[in-house]
Order: sequence, then structure tokens, then C-alpha cells
Amino acid sequence: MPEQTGPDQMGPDQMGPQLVDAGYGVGQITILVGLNLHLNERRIGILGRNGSGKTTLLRLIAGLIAPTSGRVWVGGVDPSDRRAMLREIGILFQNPDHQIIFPTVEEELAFGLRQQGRSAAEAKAATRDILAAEGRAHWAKASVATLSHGQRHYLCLMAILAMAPATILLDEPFAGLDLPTTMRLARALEATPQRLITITHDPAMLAGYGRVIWLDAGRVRADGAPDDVIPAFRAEMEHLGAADADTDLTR
Amino acid sequence: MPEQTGPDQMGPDQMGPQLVDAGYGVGQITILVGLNLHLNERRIGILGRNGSGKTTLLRLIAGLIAPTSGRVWVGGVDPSDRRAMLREIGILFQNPDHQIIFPTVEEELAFGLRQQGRSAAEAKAATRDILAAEGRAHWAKASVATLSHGQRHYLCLMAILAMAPATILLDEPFAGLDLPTTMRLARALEATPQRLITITHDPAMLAGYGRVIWLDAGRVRADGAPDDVIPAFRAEMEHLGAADADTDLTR
Amino acid sequence: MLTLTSPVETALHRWPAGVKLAALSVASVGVVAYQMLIWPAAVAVAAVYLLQGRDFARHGLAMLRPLWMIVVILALWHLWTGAWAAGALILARLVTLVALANLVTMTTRLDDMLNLLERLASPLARIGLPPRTLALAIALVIRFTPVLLAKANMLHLAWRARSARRPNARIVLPLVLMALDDADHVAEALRARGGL
Amino acid sequence: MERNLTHIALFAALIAVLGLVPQITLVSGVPITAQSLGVMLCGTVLGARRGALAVLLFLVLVAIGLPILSGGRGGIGVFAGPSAGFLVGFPVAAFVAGLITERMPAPVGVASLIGAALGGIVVLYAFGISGMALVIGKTLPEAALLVTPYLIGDAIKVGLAAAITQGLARVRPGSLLSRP
Ligand SMILES: Nc1ncnc2c1ncn2[C@@H]1O[C@H](COP(=O)(O)OP(=O)(O)OP(=O)(O)O)[C@@H](O)[C@H]1O
Ligand SMILES: Nc1ncnc2c1ncn2[C@@H]1O[C@H](COP(=O)(O)OP(=O)(O)OP(=O)(O)O)[C@@H](O)[C@H]1O
Ligand SMILES: O=C(O)CCCC[C@@H]1SC[C@@H]2NC(=O)N[C@@H]21
Ligand SMILES: [Mg+2]
Ligand SMILES: [Mg+2]
Repeated sequence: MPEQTGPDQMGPDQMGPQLVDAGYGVGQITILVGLNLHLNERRIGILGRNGSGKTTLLRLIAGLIAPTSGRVWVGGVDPSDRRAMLREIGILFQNPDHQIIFPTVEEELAFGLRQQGRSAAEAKAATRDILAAEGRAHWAKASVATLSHGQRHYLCLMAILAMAPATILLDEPFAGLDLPTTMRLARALEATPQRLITITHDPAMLAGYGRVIWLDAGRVRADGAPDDVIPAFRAEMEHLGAADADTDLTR
Repeated sequence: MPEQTGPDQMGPDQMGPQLVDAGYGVGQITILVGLNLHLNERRIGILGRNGSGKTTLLRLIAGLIAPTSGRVWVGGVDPSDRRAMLREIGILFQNPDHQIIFPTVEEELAFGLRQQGRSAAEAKAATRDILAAEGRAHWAKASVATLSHGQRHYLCLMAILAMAPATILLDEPFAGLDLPTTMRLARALEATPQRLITITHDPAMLAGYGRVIWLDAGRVRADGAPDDVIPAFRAEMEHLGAADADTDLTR
Repeated sequence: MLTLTSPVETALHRWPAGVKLAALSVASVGVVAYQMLIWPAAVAVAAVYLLQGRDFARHGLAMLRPLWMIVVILALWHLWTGAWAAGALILARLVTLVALANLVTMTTRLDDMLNLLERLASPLARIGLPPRTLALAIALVIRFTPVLLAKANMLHLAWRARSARRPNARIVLPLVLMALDDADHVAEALRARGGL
Repeated sequence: MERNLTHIALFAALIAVLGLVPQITLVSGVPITAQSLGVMLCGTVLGARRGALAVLLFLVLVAIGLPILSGGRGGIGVFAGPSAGFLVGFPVAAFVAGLITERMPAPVGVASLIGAALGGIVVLYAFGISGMALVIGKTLPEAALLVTPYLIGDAIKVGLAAAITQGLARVRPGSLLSRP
């Protein structure tokens, strides 16, 4: 576990997600094994191959699935207490279609705010402000089905940021977004005071991060400062990419 | 229109998709306007912002939607002739969930082959070969719902490549794939003799392409050799990304 | 989704939904219990429709159109058996009751209906159904209906992208699976944002 | 909990969507509709309790004025019309279909076939015939005569419901809430 101090670490009152010996499996298949992670840094990146268990780890942290062995806490809250978790954690799903619940942009944005206990009028006003701030006021009444893939992805991000949870889990936040949107969003994310835990296939995205975890077949393969983990990860990926078939795949 | 010769251009017998004054709209909204494109090069890239109409253009070319004005042909075939179109065109959807029909990997792969007139036994054998060649023989009976996002995306690509149509339309083929898989796939795609028309947000992917089209709000903003189009595109995107809100957005 | 509320604004639109529903219940029970009320009620209902203007009355008539066949059949039946008076009463009762109920539907906006429903259902909170859950359930149905259609279209598109034939029976199971997967995803999305 | 809710809402929506399959109205004033297939599926896939709740939710939406019955009908008036008995019987039919699918110690295809037939035909017709007899002032045998034409279609729907339920059990057993 990296023991750092400095601007990247939040105070001890801002404890992040904690996994103790946590594992997850479905039937005979084990997907995650024996994870011991104290995720207290402000910026944490997660790298790993397709199917290595990154999304599953995020769902575990968000309390959307329960560990089949070991335990998970978030800021001292048990993840099965969904209401309390709202303050603690927000998650951006990998596939926007899996995240969007309501038929119009406005309803989608307002829902999370209502869940946090704000009144309908407040939620509506906040929704309008968010859209206006992003130059997308004309989206309010739009049907989500008519938005393009990237536009839907962006909507999901706005919905999470609006709820301002202490930790934000991002599952490939920039996949499918165009360059200007990516740049703006990266700036916005950089500026957020909250803890970010970001899954990506692009190590370059993790510049300025305090910690990087490399998942491999459901286990932690490396965990530490970006300068240590990323070069090793890159080298291995390029080595694998140069070979001709996935003889290494077990799943 | 770029008039090139050389290894990048196929013979005249291999005419690609042709759009004549083609447009597409839904109700009051126009999504594509007055496109005149002869897509004959072997490698064509399409760039553009979120919502610029890239996916809609691909669907038009694939004959999945009909133009609301103008005409579209593919290799001399009218896209409404579905049988002939199967030989001409295959499309990789942007979202794997929009492409996958069947519950298991095997059924999904076999479907297209059966539709091309192969027998059930042939399709089954071919499916097994494809999976084995990719080192993923153990996927055959797997339920698609248990695959990770990247794995599903990869499955979709295999399904299209197996059908070997003359032109393959790729809507962000590498989004969500890990580096080794991307590298292998890029090599495999580079080697395919077929025409590829690729949508991407990452201009670097278009190295070695013969032609790049930049779509902007449903119109062709630039069309030509990569060395001409990509720098201009990049400059504009970075310029937009530096500004603070999407004041330029009309949709 | 469009509703069956009449776009022609009438005074009845401004009545509280609860009052209209109570009046409907009383009137319906009365007409069913006392035969002699049938004709006066029929005349009264017709008058109410006509008083709201021509457009509204025509809209009301359109809402009764699904009944025309049974009305004709019943009429013929009673003409044939000779029990004319009894037949007329039965027909008048059927049409009056339906028209009366339609009147409430046509003059009550969805919002007002939902508010009334929420109040009527509030006692259910004690057996584990809070009004918010019911409201969310209704919102979800309204969401799923177009989404199911869109998914069916999407699946159709996916099929056509790789097949020259029209979708056959094999597509039914994938459609159901897709819908169920969607329900799972929405369930997870709900949990991710605070759950029920 | 959330999963129960979304599945109930989904199946209510499924009944609504099946209402878009073109209907044919017979002389009895009751349409031949694919919606009764939706009711059977509610029971055989979701099970008794959730299935009945899904159908109830659908009926609530009908009552508050959404045009989701076949032919774009809805509102309170349909509960006074000739098909009122069927509408009232819908949730009971789903409940019975679900109960049999859940409890019958037989392969899921068989259990759901019998469940759909008993719930979606026997129970539903008992309600439908009684309702019609009341509304149009006829005797039960007379009303029963009027609903016989629906039997052929409903037999097909029973077969479909069982096939779909069995298919689900094969490829995604976790989704079959009636047989956990
Ligand atoms: N319900 C399930 N049953 C069986 N296996 C599953 C199930 N869910 C996930 N898996 C498997 O667990 C592994 C991890 O999946 P996960 O979605 O966490 O991968 P990931 O690291 O997010 O991959 P990607 O980069 O492609 O998104 C995959 O191999 C997947 O096939
Ligand atoms: N059915 C529809 N009704 C109204 N507008 C639509 C519809 N379908 C697409 N659009 C709009 O058309 C535009 C183009 O959509 P399209 O999916 O082609 O974009 P794209 O270039 O592929 O974007 P992305 O990079 O995000 O995938 C978008 O602004 C979208 O909102
Ligand atoms: O739409 C309505 O008003 C209710 C329709 C009830 C139709 C019943 S269900 C059983 C039988 N089978 C049919 O196809 N129609 C009737
Ligand atoms: Mg993932
Ligand atoms: Mg797109």
C-alpha cells in the first residue's frame, strides 16, 4: 500500500472505500480474489485488461453487489445502506444505456437530486443551472433516445457530478467522447475536490494521479505511484500485443 | 473528392458506397445534409464531434435507414436489396448491446454465417475455428451477458469479420478494448483486403488511411488526404477544448 | 405518452379529481341498484356532454365507439326475442355507465389523477407500499413502454444488418431477454442513486 | 427490492406494448388481443405475487387515463364495458398462472403450460364471462357462448407463454423469478 502524504491525500476524516480480504464470484467462477485495499488517496487509477475485473471491483465498492467473501466499507458506511451511500459514492457506468433511467434529460438529472432529499422545485432549478453552465440548456426537454452515444455518456457524467458525492467512481469516463468534450471534462474533473477512482485503458489519462492499481485476472498485480506502475503495465501490454494470439487468456 | 491512385485504391470493379445528394432527418430535425460521397478508397476514416452525424451516416451506408432525400448505392446495389447487401457491407455498431442478438457467443457468431447461406454444421465449425484462432475457444458456450463490456465489443467485431463483406463499417472499433487486443486487432484490420470505413475520435488511429472525412453538424467540413484533414481537425478540436463551455453547440 | 384527457377545456376540468370520482361512484351504484334511475341518468349524462360544446361531445362519442358492435348485437337480439323494453334498459345502462366514467377520464389531467392516486394509496404505506414507490413504478412503466419499442427496433436493425430475411420466431426470446436485462440495468442504476 | 420493482414495471409495460399488436373486435365488444399473452407471461415469468402486481400496475395506468388497452382505449369507462370482467380477472389470472409455475413439481415448460392454461383461460374466462353476463344482462351460458371464439387464439398464447418461459429457463435461469 503506498504511504504518501502531500496534497494528494485527503485528511483522515475523509476515509475512502476499504476492502478487507474481499472477493467476488458467480457460481464456480471467481472474478475477484482476496483484495485488501484502503482507497484513501484523492486520485486513484485502475488499469487492467478486458475482463480483469475492473467493473466488478467498482460495483463492489459502490455496493451494487455484495462481496462473496471478505468485507467492504465506504467512509464507515455499510454499502447496503443505499441512502447513506448517496453522500459517499457516485458511479459512472461504462455503458450509458445501463445508467439512464428516465426518458428525458431533465428527469434524468433531477432524479438523483430528488433522491438526495431536495424538493422538486429545487431539483428542477438545479437541473436548469447545470445544463446552462454546460451550454446545453436546449437539452432539457430532449428525449434521451435522440441523443448520440457520446451525448448520453456526457449526460450520465453530469448527473453524477450534480450529486457531488465524496467519492466518484468513473468507469472509462472518456470512452466515446470527442476531444473538446474530453478536454473540458478532464479540466472539470481535475478541479473537483472529491476523490476520483478512474478505470481506463489509456494510462496517459492518469497523469497527476496519486496512485495506480493494476488488476490482473481478479488480483492486484501492482499498486503504487503511477511512475512505478504505469511503465511496467505498458511494457507488459505491448509485449502481449506483439504476440499473435491470446494464449494468455484464461477467461 | 480526392483523386488518388496507388495501393490504397481498389480496382474499378470494387466500387464502394456512393451517396448522391443524400440527406437524413427526423421530423423537423435535419441530421445529415446534402452528402455527395464516392467512397472507393480502401481505408476511409470519419472524424467529427459527438452528435455530428457519424453513426447516422454509417447506418445510411449500411442501408439500415433510408435517406430522406437523395440516394445511396453500395457497390452498385440498392441498399434495400438486403440479400445482395450482405456480401457488400458489414457494420460494427458503436454499442455492443445494440448489436448482439443471441444469448450465447456461439449462436451470435453462427447467425451471420447461416444468413449467408452456410449450413448449420459449417457455421458451427467456422465459429469454433474463429474462436480457437483468437485463443477464446472457451467462450463458445458462454452467455453474452457474463462477458465484460470490452469482451462483448470484441465478440461483435469477430462476428462481422467472419462474414467477410466487401466493405466493413466500424463505429469506434477500439473504444473500450485493452491495449493488447487493440494492437492485435489493428494488425488484423490492417491486413484485411476489404474496404474499411472507420469512425473514431482518435485521429492517430487513421495512420496509413487513404482518405479522411470530417463531418460537422451533418455536413462534410473537410474531405481529403489524412495529412490535410487531420491537422486542421486537431487544431479546431484543441481550440474548442480550450474554450470553457460549448457555446458552439447547436444540438 | 398521450393521455385520454380532452384537450377541450371545460368547467369540469377544474373540479377536484376526488369529487369527480366520488360523484362517479355514487351515480354508478345508484344506476345499477335502481332501474328507474337509468333513463334520467342517461338524459343527464347526454346533457352534460352537450353542455361542454360540440367538440367535446364529439370526442365523447368517439370514446364510445368501441361499444357500437355490442350495442347493435344486443339490439338485434332483443328485437328477435321480443323483450324490447328490457333490451333498451340494458343498452341504456351500459352506455350511460361507460359514458359517465369516460367523462371523469376526459376532464381530469394526468397530474391530478396521479395526485389523487397518491392520496388514495397512502394507507398502503403501512403494508409496505409507500406512495413514492407507486409513483416511481408508474414513471418506470411510462419509461419502459417506449424503450421496449425502441429495443425491438434496435434488435430488428441488428438482425437486418446481418440477415437478408425478416426476423422470425427466433427473435422473440432475445427480445424478452433484452427487456429483462434492461430491467436489471435500471434496477442497478436505481440502487446506484439511492435505491427505493 | 429495486429488481422487483423494475421487473414489475417492465412487465406492465410489456402488456402495454402488446396492445399495439393489431386487435380484432368481435361481436361481443371484447377484442382479440395479445395483451392476455402478457398477462400469462407476468405469472409464468415473475411468479404469483409479482405477476399479479405487474398486472395491477398496468390496470392502474389504464384507469388514470393512459390509452394502453388494445385499440388505444383506456380510462375508467372500460371498467364498465363488456370486457370489464376480463380486466378484473387479469391480475387473478396472472396470480394463478404464477402460483402453478412456482409450485408444480414438474419441468418448467410443463408447469408454465398448465399454469398459463388454468390461469389465462379457466380463471380468466370465469371472470370474463361473469362480467359480461352482468354488463349486458344475459345469462352465464349466453355470455359463455359469446366468448368461445377467443379460445383458439388463447390456446396459441398459452403455448407461446410456455415456450418463452422455458426458453428463459434455459438461457437465463436467473431471470426467471417464478422458479428461483
Ligand atoms: N454474472 C457473471 N457470470 C460469470 N462471469 C461473469 C459475470 N459477470 C462478469 N463475469 C466475468 O468476470 C470478468 C470480469 O468482468 P468485468 O466486467 O469486471 O471486466 P472489466 O475488467 O471491467 O473488463 P472491460 O475492460 O472489458 O470492461 C469477465 O471475464 C466476465 O466474463
Ligand atoms: N431519432 C432521432 N431524433 C432526433 N434526433 C436524433 C435522432 N437520432 C439522432 N439524432 C440526433 O442526430 C445527431 C447525430 O447523431 P449520431 O448518433 O449520428 O451522432 P454521432 O456523430 O455518431 O455522435 P457520437 O460521437 O456521440 O456517437 C445527434 O445530435 C442526435 O441527437
Ligand atoms: O381490452 C380490453 O378491454 C380487455 C380485453 C380482454 C380480452 C379477453 S382476454 C381473454 C380473451 N382472449 C382474447 O383474445 N380476448 C379476450
Ligand atoms: Mg468493464
Ligand atoms: Mg455515434
